[in-house]
Amino acid sequence: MRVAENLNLALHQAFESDPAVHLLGEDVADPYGGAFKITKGLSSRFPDRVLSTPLSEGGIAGVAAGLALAGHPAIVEIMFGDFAALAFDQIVNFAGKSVSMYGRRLALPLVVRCPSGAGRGYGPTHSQSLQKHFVGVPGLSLYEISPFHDNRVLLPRILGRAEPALLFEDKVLYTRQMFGDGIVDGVFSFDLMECGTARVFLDDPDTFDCVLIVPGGLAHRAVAAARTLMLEDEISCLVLVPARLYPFDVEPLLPALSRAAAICVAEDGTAGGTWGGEVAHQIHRRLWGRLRRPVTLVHAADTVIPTAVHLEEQVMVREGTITAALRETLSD
Amino acid sequence: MRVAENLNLALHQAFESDPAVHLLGEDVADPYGGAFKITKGLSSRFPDRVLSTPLSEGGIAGVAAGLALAGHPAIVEIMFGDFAALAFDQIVNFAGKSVSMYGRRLALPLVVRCPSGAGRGYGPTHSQSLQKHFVGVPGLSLYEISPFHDNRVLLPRILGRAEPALLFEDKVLYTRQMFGDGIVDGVFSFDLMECGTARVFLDDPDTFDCVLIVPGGLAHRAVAAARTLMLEDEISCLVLVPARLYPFDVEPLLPALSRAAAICVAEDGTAGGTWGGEVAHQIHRRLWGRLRRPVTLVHAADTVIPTAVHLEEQVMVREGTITAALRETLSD
Amino acid sequence: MESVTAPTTRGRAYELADEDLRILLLIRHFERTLLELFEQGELNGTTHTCLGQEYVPVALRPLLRPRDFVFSNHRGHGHYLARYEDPHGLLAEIMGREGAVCNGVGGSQHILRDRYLSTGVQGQSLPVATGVALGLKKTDPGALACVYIGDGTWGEGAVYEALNMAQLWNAPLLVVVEHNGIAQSTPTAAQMAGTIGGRARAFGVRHHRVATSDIGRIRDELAPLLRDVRDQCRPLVVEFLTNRVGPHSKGDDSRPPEVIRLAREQDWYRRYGEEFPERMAAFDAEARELVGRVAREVAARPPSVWEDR
Amino acid sequence: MESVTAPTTRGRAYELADEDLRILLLIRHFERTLLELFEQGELNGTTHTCLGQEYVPVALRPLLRPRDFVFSNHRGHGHYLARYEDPHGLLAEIMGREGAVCNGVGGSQHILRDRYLSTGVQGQSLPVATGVALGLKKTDPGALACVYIGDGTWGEGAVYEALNMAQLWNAPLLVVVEHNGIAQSTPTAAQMAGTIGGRARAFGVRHHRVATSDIGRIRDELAPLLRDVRDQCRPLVVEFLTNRVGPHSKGDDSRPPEVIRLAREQDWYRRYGEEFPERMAAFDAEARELVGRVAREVAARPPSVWEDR
Ligand SMILES: Cc1ncc(C[n+]2csc(CCOP(=O)(O)OP(=O)(O)O)c2C)c(N)n1
Ligand SMILES: Cc1ncc(C[n+]2csc(CCOP(=O)(O)OP(=O)(O)O)c2C)c(N)n1
Ligand SMILES: [Mg+2]
Ligand SMILES: [Mg+2]
Repeated sequence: MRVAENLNLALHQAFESDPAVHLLGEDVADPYGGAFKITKGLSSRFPDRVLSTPLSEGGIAGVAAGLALAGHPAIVEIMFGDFAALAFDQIVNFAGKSVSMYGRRLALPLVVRCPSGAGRGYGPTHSQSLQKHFVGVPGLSLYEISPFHDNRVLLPRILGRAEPALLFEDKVLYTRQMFGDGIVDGVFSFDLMECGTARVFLDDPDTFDCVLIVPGGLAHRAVAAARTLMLEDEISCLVLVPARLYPFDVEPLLPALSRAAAICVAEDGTAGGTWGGEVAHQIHRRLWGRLRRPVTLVHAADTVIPTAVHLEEQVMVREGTITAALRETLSD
Repeated sequence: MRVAENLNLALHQAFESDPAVHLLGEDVADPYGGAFKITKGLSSRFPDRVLSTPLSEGGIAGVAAGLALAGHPAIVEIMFGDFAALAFDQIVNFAGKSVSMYGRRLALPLVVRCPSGAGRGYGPTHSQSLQKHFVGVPGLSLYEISPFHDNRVLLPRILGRAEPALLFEDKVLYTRQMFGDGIVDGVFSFDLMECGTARVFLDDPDTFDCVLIVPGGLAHRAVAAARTLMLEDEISCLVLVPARLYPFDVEPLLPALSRAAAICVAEDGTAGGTWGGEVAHQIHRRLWGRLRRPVTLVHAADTVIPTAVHLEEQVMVREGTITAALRETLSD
Repeated sequence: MESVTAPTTRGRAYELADEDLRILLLIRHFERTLLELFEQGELNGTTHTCLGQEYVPVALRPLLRPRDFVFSNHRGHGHYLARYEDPHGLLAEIMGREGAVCNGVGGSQHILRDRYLSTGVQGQSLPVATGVALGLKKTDPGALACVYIGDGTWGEGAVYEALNMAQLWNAPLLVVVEHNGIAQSTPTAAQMAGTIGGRARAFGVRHHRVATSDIGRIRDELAPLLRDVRDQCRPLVVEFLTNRVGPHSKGDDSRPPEVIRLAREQDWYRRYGEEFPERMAAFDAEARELVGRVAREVAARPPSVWEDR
Repeated sequence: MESVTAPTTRGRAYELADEDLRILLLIRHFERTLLELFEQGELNGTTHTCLGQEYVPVALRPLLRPRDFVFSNHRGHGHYLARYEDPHGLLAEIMGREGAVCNGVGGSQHILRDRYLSTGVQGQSLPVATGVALGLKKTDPGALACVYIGDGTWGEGAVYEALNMAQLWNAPLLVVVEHNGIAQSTPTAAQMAGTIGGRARAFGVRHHRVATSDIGRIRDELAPLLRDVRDQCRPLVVEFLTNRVGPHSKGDDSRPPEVIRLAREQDWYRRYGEEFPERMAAFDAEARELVGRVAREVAARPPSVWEDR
């Protein structure tokens, strides 16, 4: 099953299981079904609960927060995650704050879905990964879809927390297959740790040289890098893919991390105040004295994401960026 | 001279020295002169170049970017820095991008001033320090005023770079005195390093146990902590206060940092994807193997900033938060 | 789609009910007390009093129902007191004392109680209220979401995004505009091109302007309009032409004396004092006494405790 | 503050100049070629063609001056070609080849050349254009800032924040609305309450609706209005009732066949083909040939180089 389809099913199930759930977004109604077709069929089945909106990202986020406040869990699709910038105030300064700023916890089941990432030639304002800008807001959780995490499990869990959340969705990932039955390919297997993080390994999840931590959008690139490193360098990697990016709990990963010869966190988007930096900091503090080297961060080049394919490739994090970074790290 | 006055003079001088400079913001015109009186006198002297605006933070940032694009360096006052959230799209996705997304560098002299920080009882939506949310945008620089950096030097330097920038201004700092002649108090002296970072030291900038790195808004609290640590624990601290937060160049600080028994970065705002995390990461990578312990980060408590003074104090970074953190670090 | 009240009272005269006068004066003295407490250094942070505008929420009191949501803004003490008559809880909130509505966390600008919510970011609440209205329409038919905003808040783009959606989707949304001719230090003419009525109409939203402060008349005018909000889910903007008698927050009134004088002249407090001096004096003394007692009681309380973070 | 063209041509008939026909057809074939290249897998990413709307920037061509700023949006190829007649530079930009206006970095939606700038975030350019207009007013009196937006873009709050400031501060701002009745998949009625005219007027901004695609007539109508934008610094919204003949981007046209048929019927291309078939055929062949040559030339170029990051 393609990831897009899995996500679509997850939305259908959320609507089936809770008659209060709503979804809002631009062009989400049938027959269009959203720019990436993730909401296909929803408006036909649940016409009263799917609102195809005007171009008003800030307003939509606010309306969704209002629905949530009135007891209707609300899911927003921001057509391109880049435009979440227009909803920054509503997400960070209303939804994120309201769960605690009134002196007691308030339920606010709100999920803002952000199709993100480059690699499709959409250019500088339609290809960003804005995760880092939303990291570190108390009361606001960040998730990212992955080919390992069934969204039919993830989405109800997010909604169940009844707190505002952003769900980042890599646009290229939409077109890929979900992995199932613990199988990634002939070489790699995966399982889900109890904490929810997926781990991809060769034969044994406890035998590896390096650890690669990536959000779901980078999963394929990370696995490809692991494969290359294994074949060409005989370096074995454990790839860790958490579903929840923030708050991030490094604790359950420490046993594995403390055994790694090198740890690398790769993420889309530019360096500076990133999610990966946050992960690295937690690792440095918790494993100080037990790490052979500092955590390596891999990012996109320090500039905008250009439109032309050949330029986009120069800027984006690719499989090769990750392998090169790990090789360099190990050669230190 | 109070910091507010220094900033006001800096604005006056910017207007005097360049007849194209404009300033926009809510209630910035005389006789009101802005919510914090920072723009006093400007509109009387330069009525054509000071625009007292409607409540339209996003729009104002856009108009300012337009002025800058048309060759008029523009300064925006966001009444409370928290509301920069409303201008996030214009700042990050227009101004920040436009300097490079057209395939060549574009001049865009834009400074968005953000009165920030807690400690004045303004409550959860009027007390934040949003620096971290703007960190890591290529083409967008972040500065913060301090009692050591004469804004009459800093502001022209920022404008001279002709690139979009945010200038964070601690609201409590407004009411404090600028330090001059290298004197902080009877005990501490300061100087400005060539890279522009201010360093506060006891007798000799090269003799210290620990290093404290803070943005300008925390300068007084950091110096107070240094004083306490000296008096009560006989720990001497070097306090480093950079004027430019991002991009941050750790290079010139490495000689000092490599000699420190402990390094602490303190900042207002909650943990997670912060500026301090970015600084820590750079230090960890550059001084790996030479640090005795990981960099300690100090933040506000992981929640909103409450209104009542006694609660605000529980949450904010205070002198005591910093001393406690350094003591704990050294006891590890 | 547009209607206006006559600014002067014509036709049948409305009696001001004791109950209304009592609450008007409760708010008045509450606000005055706040300014005094600030002057005495007893209060921290900032606060925005609704001096001169008290009659707006008092007029709306019987028109709103417990199941309605009310969204308030920075100038919200009157909105709260008219709904809950709870000066203790509000003052405790502002002073950070035990019994505070929000445990002292929200303070003057961020209050949540049942279906009442205020925020300090102008304009933010309009889309939220629209969402709530859409929710109410499904689960509480007949209930509405009422959101108070000032004239200056019409500068924010969020207002228009919300009006558009409210009208497109027939949200039972009532926008109450307290048009006091100023935003902080900026006269409306310097921050608003066009008119509030024109802006509502441009989105197909019904608009009614209230140019009187006569509470009975206001209620008569608004009752049928609010019925349509509830029954037809037809959004409505009610624009009160009103006056800010006090400073924006604490002593920051940069208006020319002439403008301040005019505002004071129109103050209901002054007018009622002239119209029925004895009744006013009696109620006034009672409210003053009540608020004074509240202030003493609350000041004597221990600091608020914030547990459920 | 409001004016409208008659939708049908009455009074004196306007001749379509060769020059105009030539550029109309240049744009038409440019856009068609893009869709073909996409189908052949020669292009990456996305693109939004202006099929059916080409006459809007062509009509404005002689009314705009080199010192004017033009802000374009996602559907901007016509805007660019009408200004610069540079199919090579634009196609190279879209294909990422040498000679690209922005070195292939911006692509279809992000173009900067002299005083022409486009962005892919709807609404963002209106406040920016307002700022530019204010700047021009000082340093280039008589010049204006022209910003193209679609009907759907009126959902964005930024539009209203900008209109308000433009009118308050007398910015020489010209907003050209290409009202094609749809935003991506959403018909205007489903995303806009009220009207564009009403919204402009609500901010005191002059509004003119163009209901014809007759280029000469459009120019006659707009010339005096644009003069006022320049000379009196009076903002103006010109709303073109127009038709999107093609898909939103690449083949994503979910409109009912009936609606698409109607749009095609009104297409100037079809009409001119009927009105003056021979002249059309000659110019059409020429434009087709030209764009074909451009496409071959550009496709043969090496990839663009991005140096000045
Ligand atoms: C988004 C935002 N911008 C600015 C402010 C600061 N501010 C608080 S009240 C106010 C003026 C509001 O004017 P108006 O809406 O007319 O209400 P009034 O104060 O007159 O009741 C301003 C600028 C704010 N709270 N939120
Ligand atoms: C802020 C923002 N939201 C959404 C989009 C995605 N998008 C691109 S074009 C478009 C429809 C625009 O409609 P309209 O303004 O009518 O222009 P048209 O496409 O009809 O020319 C949308 C939703 C965008 N580019 N920017
Ligand atoms: Mg007002
Ligand atoms: Mg359209």
